[in-house]
Amino acid sequence: MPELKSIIESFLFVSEEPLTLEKMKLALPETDVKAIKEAIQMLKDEYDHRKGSICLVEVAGGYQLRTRPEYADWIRKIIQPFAQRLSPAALETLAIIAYKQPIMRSDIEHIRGVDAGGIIRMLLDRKLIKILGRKEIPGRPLIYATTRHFLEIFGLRDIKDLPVPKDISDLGKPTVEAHEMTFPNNFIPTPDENT
Amino acid sequence: MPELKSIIESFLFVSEEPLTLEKMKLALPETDVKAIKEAIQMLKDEYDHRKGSICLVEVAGGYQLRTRPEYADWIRKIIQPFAQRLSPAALETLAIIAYKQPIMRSDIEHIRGVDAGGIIRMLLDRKLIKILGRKEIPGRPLIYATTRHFLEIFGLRDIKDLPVPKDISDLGKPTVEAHEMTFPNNFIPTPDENT
Amino acid sequence: MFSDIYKVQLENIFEGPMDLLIYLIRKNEVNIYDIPISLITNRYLEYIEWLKAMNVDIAGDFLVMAATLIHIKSRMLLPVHEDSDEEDPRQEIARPLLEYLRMKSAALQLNERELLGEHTFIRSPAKTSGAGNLQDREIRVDLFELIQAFQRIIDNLSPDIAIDVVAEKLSIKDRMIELIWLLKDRGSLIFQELILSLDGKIEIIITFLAILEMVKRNAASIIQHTDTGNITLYLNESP
Repeated sequence: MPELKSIIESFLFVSEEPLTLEKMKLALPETDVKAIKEAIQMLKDEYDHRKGSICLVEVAGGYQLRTRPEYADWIRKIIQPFAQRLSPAALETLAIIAYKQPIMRSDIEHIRGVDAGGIIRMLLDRKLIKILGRKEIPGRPLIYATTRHFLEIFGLRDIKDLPVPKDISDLGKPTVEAHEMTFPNNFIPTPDENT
Repeated sequence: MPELKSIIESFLFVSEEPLTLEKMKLALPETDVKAIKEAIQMLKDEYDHRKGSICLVEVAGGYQLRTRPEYADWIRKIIQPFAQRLSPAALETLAIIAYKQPIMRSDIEHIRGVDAGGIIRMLLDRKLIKILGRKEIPGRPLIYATTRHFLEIFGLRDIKDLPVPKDISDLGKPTVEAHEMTFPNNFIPTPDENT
Repeated sequence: MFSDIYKVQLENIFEGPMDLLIYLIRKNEVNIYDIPISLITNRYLEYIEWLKAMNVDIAGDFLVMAATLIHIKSRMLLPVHEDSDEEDPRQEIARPLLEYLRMKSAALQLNERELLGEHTFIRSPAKTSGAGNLQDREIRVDLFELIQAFQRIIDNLSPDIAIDVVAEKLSIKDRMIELIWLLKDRGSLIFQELILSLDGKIEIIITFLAILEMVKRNAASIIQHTDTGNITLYLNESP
């Protein structure tokens, strides 16, 4: 039998999506989870130590081999990602669903102040969100939540791994052009003064 | 700039097919072919030396990262439980049964316009549908309905929770996205067409 | 044609009234916890007027926000008792604004992450890999795909085939007709067996109500066997 570490490496190499501990355990019934975990850690250390282009990350409830960000510019020269972009509006909607899930369409629209139908549909198409079911209130509206694919794309281990949204009360100086409506990152969060 | 060897590794990692020297040269216009070849050899030696599950092979006029043959048996264990997608035909048949249940085979075939026997059997095998009984009409044909397992797969509590096409059309058209962030399509697993 | 151009611009710049409001608050450098409501309301209305003058279609959302602002402004004019615990009317707008800003910051934080497909890449394993035993493989499909599959069928359906999009609802009347039909065929039905053949609570309840209705209308009789306890349903001879 080859080394456990290498077997796990081969698993990760052929997996289409982040591989969970449970799935590895199923494929290795005679190995205990603790040993699998240790082997994963060893493999991760090895990749880090070797300083190649590949690293082992914990994401979307599992483990995955990925290229290091430093290589992105080079990789884009060899493959042409069909660039599909998320607009600020789509990102905001996605953020609302991520932080407030499970959430109804009307609640999303309440926060953003505009219709969200088209964006919800696009996010469903892109498998970043899913229909979770219906809310037991009159009209039985659909409720939405983010998917595992969302975690995978954004490199999150699980939904608890989401960054804490900052409370922003200082809106900063206005920009000259209305086009630059996006907010600078360096807002200084001030204590909530709500009374 | 990262090491040439690592850049090439990142190329090989993300390429779906064996990567030719010409393609690498195109992505690295300032590096000469000899240096690329040397880097490939170094990388190959490194993989051989390391004795992991991955190796670099020259194949089909190019280079490719592959798992070593010794790992094939192990890999089959992890590939096997992998999620499978339903073919469009199976999905459509399942959709008809889900929305129109209880339903006879002849009605399914009437709607889809093609024989449904094979797909019905497959859906029965996969425990997505069940035989509910016979319809009390001449010939006493079998009638089908979805199962509890179907609800589990789709994360529904009750068949009443099943969204209808109207729920989706109410969302309107998906918004056309044309801003900032790139999401490549080619990394989102595409449905298997070969069920 | 000009109005088309402006329409596009408005949507690009201020996607909704919240965006416009935030822009005005920033432009006038005011504190979101202490919004000078009449200034902001006036600016907001000026902007809407300007848009109207430019012949731009204004979404209803913008007008709703205008009404909200005017309402807050009028409430601010009312005298407030010193010791009143009534909250500042401006909270009605400040709270959602802060929430919106929080979500905007969350969106930015998401955008700053190392995104798969942009900063980091995974292998796309060959599709040929691993046939495996199909029976045991789990199914990866989501509801949206199922609805889309159904939509596809409806779209491709020839016009002579009509199908209801909404799942059929059982009515008591339909159930009665079905039961009468079954009874005519079989002569009698054993209640316990009938219930067992049903799927789901709703169906059982509907069937039960249908039986009660039939008995009430004297269309059927229920007889319980003294030994077995079986309840049998018979069709009454129609007069």
